[in-house]
Amino acid sequence: MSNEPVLQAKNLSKRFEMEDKRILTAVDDVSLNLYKGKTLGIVGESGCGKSTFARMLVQLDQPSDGEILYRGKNIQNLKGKDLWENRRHIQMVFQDPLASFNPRMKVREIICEPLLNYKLIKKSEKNAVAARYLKMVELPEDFMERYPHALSGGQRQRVNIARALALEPEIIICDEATCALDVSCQDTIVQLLVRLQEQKNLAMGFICHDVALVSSLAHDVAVMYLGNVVEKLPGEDLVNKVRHPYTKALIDAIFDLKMDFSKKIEAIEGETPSPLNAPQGCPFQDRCPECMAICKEQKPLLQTIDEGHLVACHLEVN
Amino acid sequence: MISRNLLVSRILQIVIVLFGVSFITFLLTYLAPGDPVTAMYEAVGIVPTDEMVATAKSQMGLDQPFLVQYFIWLSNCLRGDLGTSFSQHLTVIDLLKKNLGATLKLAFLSLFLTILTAVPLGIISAVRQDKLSDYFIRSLSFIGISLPGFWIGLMLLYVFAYKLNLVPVISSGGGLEKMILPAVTLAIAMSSKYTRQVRTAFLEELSHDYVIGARTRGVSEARILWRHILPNAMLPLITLLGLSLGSLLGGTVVVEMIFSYPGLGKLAVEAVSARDYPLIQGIVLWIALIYMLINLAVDISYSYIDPRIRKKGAV
Amino acid sequence: SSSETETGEKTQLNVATELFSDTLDPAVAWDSWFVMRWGAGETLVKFADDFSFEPWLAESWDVAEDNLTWTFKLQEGVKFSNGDAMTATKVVESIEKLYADTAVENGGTGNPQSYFTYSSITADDAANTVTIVTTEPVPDLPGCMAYPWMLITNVDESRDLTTQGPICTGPYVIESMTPDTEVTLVKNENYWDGQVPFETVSILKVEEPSTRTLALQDGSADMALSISAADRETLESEGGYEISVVPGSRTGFAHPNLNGQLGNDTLRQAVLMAIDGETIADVTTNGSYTYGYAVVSSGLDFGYDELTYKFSYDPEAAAKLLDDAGMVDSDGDGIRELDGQNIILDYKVTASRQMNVIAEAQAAQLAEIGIQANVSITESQSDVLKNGTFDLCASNDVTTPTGDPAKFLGYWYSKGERNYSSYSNAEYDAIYEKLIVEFDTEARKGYITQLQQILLDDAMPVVYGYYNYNLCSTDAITGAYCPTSDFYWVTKDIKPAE
Amino acid sequence: MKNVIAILKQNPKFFGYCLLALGIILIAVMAPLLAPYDPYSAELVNALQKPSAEHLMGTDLLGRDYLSRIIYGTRASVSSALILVALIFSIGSLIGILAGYFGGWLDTVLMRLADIMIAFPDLILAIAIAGILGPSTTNAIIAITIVSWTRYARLSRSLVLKIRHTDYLAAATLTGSKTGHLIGRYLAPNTLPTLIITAATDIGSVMLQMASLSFLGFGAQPPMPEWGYMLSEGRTYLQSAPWLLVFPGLAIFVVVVVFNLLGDSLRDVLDPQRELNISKKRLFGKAKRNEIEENRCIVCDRDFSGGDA
Amino acid sequence: MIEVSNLKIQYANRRPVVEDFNLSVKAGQIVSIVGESGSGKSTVLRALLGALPENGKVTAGDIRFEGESILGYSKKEWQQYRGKKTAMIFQDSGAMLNPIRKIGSQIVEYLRLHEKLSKDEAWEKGKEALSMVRLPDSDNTMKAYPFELSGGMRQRVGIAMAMALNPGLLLADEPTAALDVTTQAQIVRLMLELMEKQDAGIVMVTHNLGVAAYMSDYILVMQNGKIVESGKAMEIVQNPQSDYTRTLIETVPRLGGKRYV
Ligand SMILES: Nc1ncnc2c1ncn2[C@@H]1O[C@H](COP(=O)(O)OP(=O)(O)OP(=O)(O)O)[C@@H](O)[C@H]1O
Ligand SMILES: Nc1ncnc2c1ncn2[C@@H]1O[C@H](COP(=O)(O)OP(=O)(O)OP(=O)(O)O)[C@@H](O)[C@H]1O
Ligand SMILES: [Mg+2]
Ligand SMILES: [Mg+2]
Repeated sequence: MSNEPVLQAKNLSKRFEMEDKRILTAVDDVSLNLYKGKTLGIVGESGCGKSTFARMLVQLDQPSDGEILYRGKNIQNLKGKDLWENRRHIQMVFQDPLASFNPRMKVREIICEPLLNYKLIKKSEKNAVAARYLKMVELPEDFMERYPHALSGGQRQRVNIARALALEPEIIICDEATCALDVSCQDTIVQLLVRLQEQKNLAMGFICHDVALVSSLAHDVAVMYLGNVVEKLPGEDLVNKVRHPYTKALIDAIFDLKMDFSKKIEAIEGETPSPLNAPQGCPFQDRCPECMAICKEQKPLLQTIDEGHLVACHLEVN
Repeated sequence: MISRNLLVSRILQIVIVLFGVSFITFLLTYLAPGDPVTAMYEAVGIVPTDEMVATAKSQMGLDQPFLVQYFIWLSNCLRGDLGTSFSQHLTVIDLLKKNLGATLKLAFLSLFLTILTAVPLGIISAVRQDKLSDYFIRSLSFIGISLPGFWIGLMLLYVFAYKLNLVPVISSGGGLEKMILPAVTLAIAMSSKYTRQVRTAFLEELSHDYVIGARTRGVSEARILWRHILPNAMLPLITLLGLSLGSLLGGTVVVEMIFSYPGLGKLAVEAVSARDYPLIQGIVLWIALIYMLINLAVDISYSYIDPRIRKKGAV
Repeated sequence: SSSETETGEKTQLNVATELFSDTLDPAVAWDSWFVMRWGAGETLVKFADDFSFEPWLAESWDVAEDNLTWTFKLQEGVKFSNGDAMTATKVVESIEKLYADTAVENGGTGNPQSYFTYSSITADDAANTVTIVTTEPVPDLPGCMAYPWMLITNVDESRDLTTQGPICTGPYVIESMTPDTEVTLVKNENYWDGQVPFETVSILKVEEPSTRTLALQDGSADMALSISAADRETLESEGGYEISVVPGSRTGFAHPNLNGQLGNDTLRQAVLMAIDGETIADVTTNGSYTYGYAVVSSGLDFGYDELTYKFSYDPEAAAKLLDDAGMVDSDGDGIRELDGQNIILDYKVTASRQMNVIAEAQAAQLAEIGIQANVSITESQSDVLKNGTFDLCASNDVTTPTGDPAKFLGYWYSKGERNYSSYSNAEYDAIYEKLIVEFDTEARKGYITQLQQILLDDAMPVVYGYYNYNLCSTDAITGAYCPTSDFYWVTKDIKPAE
Repeated sequence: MKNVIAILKQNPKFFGYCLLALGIILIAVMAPLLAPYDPYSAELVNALQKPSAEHLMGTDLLGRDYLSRIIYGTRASVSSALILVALIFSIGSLIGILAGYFGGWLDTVLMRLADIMIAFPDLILAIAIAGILGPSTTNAIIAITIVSWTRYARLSRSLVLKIRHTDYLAAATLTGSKTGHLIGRYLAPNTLPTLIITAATDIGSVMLQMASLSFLGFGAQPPMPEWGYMLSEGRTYLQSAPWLLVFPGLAIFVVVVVFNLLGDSLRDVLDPQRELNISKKRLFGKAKRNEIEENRCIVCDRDFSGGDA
Repeated sequence: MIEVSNLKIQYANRRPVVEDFNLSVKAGQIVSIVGESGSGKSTVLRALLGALPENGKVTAGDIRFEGESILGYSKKEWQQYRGKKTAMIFQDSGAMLNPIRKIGSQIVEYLRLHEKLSKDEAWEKGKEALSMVRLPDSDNTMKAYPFELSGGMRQRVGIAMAMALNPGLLLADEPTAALDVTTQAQIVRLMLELMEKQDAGIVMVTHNLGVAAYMSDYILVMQNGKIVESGKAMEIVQNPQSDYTRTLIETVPRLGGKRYV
């Protein structure tokens, strides 16, 4: 990419210790970058570590290994006031729009809270500020008087976005921000996000398990499997340039309205292994139709195979 | 079926808590005004001279610093010697043993009565939610919860023993008839509470998806109730029953006092009144131990009944 | 139930009592009382209801000229329950063991020693006599020998007295005991003094007075002790009960602490005048006490009728007395002040024998004349007395443990150890010193009367009255009655009704 | 204020119970006006009179008017129960919120302490404390506080832990809210309703506990009119003067019922889940959600002496 | 097989949530119902199973199963009808099983409820059903508890149970909504295979238009309790008539479709 990344995750890992002392590796040595004005999409199945990765990026959790650089500065060990100062640059939109609001706060308080926290506005300005942000996310002004439970899912998600943008962050991470919504609602939210990104030149992380949706808005897409990034490629290449067997399987499993309805659905067999006992070697080995001997022993590394296209697969050794 | 590590760590936890309990009890009695030596002489009807007090104190090690005293007591305790009661001329262990039987009997009888009434009533109440019978049962249990236990006891005594002459007021046999009124008194309060809880547990289970599943599979209502819901609903109740049993075994002070029932609770009140410190210590420690062992037993049994817990190996 | 044979004849006696002992060892505390009350133990001498001495295991006794040497002639043919004969040697062993066990050096109570000490005690088996030489003159030695801990036991060192109890001579033999709960006795097959009426006796501890009443009513107890006056009335009106109430030898009273505010004579007098002792005894305790102002019971022959009392109930006069002495309520909080201090009396009581109720009634009356009394129940009454942490401390004492109240009157002997009031009156001390060495009964009575009068004049102490023992029995049995001495409950004379 | 009125209007049941509870408190406050006699004034000759026109509830042993004593007894019972609940509520909740929020060693220490306190036999510990400190209402309150705070500590801690993992707390942290703000704006308002409901339902049971202690002689002392103690005094007269037992027992019962009802209806008013629950739909739907929640928060650690409160 | 005519359903006495609903399914046909949230899709399914919540009521119209109206069924007939003639697959079939009883025992209970079988026979038949849905180790699965299986496996158990007795009609309420895409594909494939074998009629509710289009013969589009469009799957997808259907189809994100950036 041409410009410098605003946020870099370098070899991030996150391990949880279970009650019975076993180790769960949720994120395993992931390196990804976010650029100004660009969207990084992350796809993968449930439990593959997307949210854990996102929470580390926004400093809600501490990584077990690796570092996070904001504008080249390591921010992962920030504490107290520095951490607080730094927070305003990186914001997040959560998946479940209702769960991410205090049920006892009105929309006005919700939107103004970040600004008040950083003393960017006075209490008396709350109405005006709330109105401005509601307008930005295309909601009528009088919504500021409502409680979150009195909004529809799409409306809530707009408020959620307004809150995340209130601090004018440079980076915004959306963790399955549209998944709880039905398709038409999802569509308008995505349009809104994309427009705001353009307006404010945001760096955006967009996490979702819907490959089609991610491909439609992300400049770059990383595919995660069992805590690992197995493939990373430009969004438009998802249609026809994917190389990793898992990515292929993902794409094959999509039911598309324009698909060939007579075609037999090709589904890979088996279940995703538990991150508690991830296999040695390639994480995808159990389900891979083209599994080789080496895959059971050695973990493939991410390699660049094309401009902006990285794959972690032994098939790609050339 | 539970992992040994977890069992060990639970037992370790019990030991730590017992340690804390004994320390706090010891501290309490240490800080208490009035001194145990005088209390001991008192108990046998002597007003000791200062000299007697001093000698006895040094004999009993009571002139030592607090921590030293505690560790002496603790090491005796670890050797199974809880000391001798000041007021009752028996070793604390003997006294505990003596009162335990009566308490055990009463505890189990009242628990039995409780289950016998609360489970059917609770189920009826849940199944017939918002019907007349539900309101009736709920009102009854509400009344039961709001009545002071000792008052119920006194009234039962008045009505059944005196007015109706159905139960002997006292009996030398120590048999069932002696326990019946105290047990009923305890059971009234407890089953009022449990009826509510059984009802809640059933309602909760009734709202679970597996009930819907069973219905869509054509399983009959009766079968759903007894074979599906009951075992599930028992899970939370077992914990509560364990807790109740724990406190019942710890003695049911008021009821024991009213019915002159020679259990641990009565022993405890007498020990407190007589400032019988070794006995107080013994009782408290003992009850704490029982309480935690029962808790452990509940957890273990829980893990046997609930596969979700068993399979995860959590105790 | 189990108390009847197939022919319907009653074979078990059931007794309900509030008082109980923890052990069966006569050397421990007051536990000997119970061994005796339950019909297991007997002493050489027995009290008649007028506190005269009657022979029991001893046939007769006399004292030598030196006033120190006492000779007891034993009853012939007495056997212990295990069949051993009660010889003079056995009696001596028994007494020696008691003295050894209770010696303070051995960790004992020291109680018998405080009654008398002996320099020698010898047995003459041939003559069947026991000779005791006391270290000091003890005029009431026969009374001391009637005291429960003197019960005669067949000494057997291998026996665990605490749980098995001693081997005695009474009509019943202790079979088992659950401390604080229940004692079972069985017939003594070797009883020396006639037929034993019941096969078994069951004594149950029943703390609640009302439960004891219920037990009588539903027949689960044949006799019960200390039935509340209110319940006695109920029983009486129901009929079918033998209710025996006697003005006992116990006096209920409160020690005033003269080191506190009550050291003020006027205040003490006013306190006495503010209290309507008669109503309290008759109404509040419902006749559990018989009112009297002297420390020794009016029912006993110690000169009550000769005494004069100046502080009878008269609240107006009491108030005036206080007004005149300048003890007025100057700060308007309803409480009078003495030397600028509110008069607040710390009134310690125990809950036994209705003393708490009496104290509360008194407190209510004192409040009327502007004196506050805070009644609190204490379990360690002797601690309170010894440490002087009281203004008034209730006490309920047997005044005549050995036949006359000489020991009891030691409470106000300023050189005595038990002068808890810190009372001091030289005249009193002088007479008291004469009393304790006087052997002549009439002379003793004279001294006792004088001592009482001195106390009355000095407004000492606050007397509640004399506690009436009571024992109620159903018509299933006969012969149960309440002795004045409080020592004998189950006797050979209690029989199933015809 | 408008809110309060609105809430009351929407919940007529709750309003009713509030009035009843207020009535009880009024009786306590206005006891001197309501009581026909001085509750302390003893007319010894009038002892143990049956209920009559002159003395509606009869007289006690010292000839004191029983009705007046019952009326004055409201003071002792209600005030000590309210004080107690306030104490255990504030101490317990504070400890629980701190432990839950800060976690780490603070949590470990506090919760171990709570474990220890829970392992104590509660009524016996209360008796021991009251016995050792000497019997009085204050000491009884201290004793019950010492044994009861754990209930609130555990409850509030679990509530805090639940909230700690919610997205909205994460969002608040992310948007720069500081600890004080989080506790004041998020943790407190979202835990307090449940805690308050629990406290309201607790008033009744605490009252029973106090009465038990007094009944055993470890609480209120004479001549203070207190129902538990009055019962204890009266039980000697079970047969001859049963009214001495009946009236204080009924008084306790009525007050406990009112406060229990108040607590139950408060649950309906404050239930934070209510809006969500109503929208919950289920197949064969039978159970009402808020009823299921009923008790759940009261089913705390253990019950007081096996239910013989 | 099943004929629904002019169905109207009301909860309590509120506005009807389903009105003028018509549906006809023949053996071997799959009919999908799609539409916005709250439009009454699940309500219809429940009505077909005679399992409306207590406050719900069919106030007009008729439901005929094999020619017979099911609305007048007795309790006994309902029990026969549910599970034997019809079966239901849920969004999370695992949750529909008793969490503390083994899967095998619940299958055995179910089979013996509707057919005269010994325990062993039922066990064998249960195993057969499980292997039919390609659960690798059917013996182990029978002995497992629901929580021990992954979402996909549980869904397969649900399908196996639903199909075990060869019901004439299968009702499926969002059978793949809780699953990952790869698992969803597995389940879809499985359902189609089994359909071919057993020749049952299926009524399926789904949010996923792609799945609906791929699987079904007919699609019903619902909005606000009313059918806004119905017809052959292909026609609806390729040539939607109503505006609502059109926006629905347009907004579904597609790989290689519209890009926002
Ligand atoms: N706090 C935690 N403690 C233990 N394990 C955790 C924790 N948080 C997440 N995990 C585990 O880490 C793994 C990755 O979880 P994560 O939430 O990141 O997945 P995800 O990709 O976001 O899944 P989904 O699409 O379902 O949201 C999962 O197996 C999860 O169970
Ligand atoms: N038990 C009930 N009582 C009252 N109204 C109900 C009940 N169950 C459902 N409803 C209402 O009926 C309407 C239809 O609900 P239904 O569940 O059938 O919708 P749906 O199309 O399945 O929605 P979704 O796609 O979200 O599952 C909704 O408005 C819902 O709120
Ligand atoms: Mg996630
Ligand atoms: Mg639905």
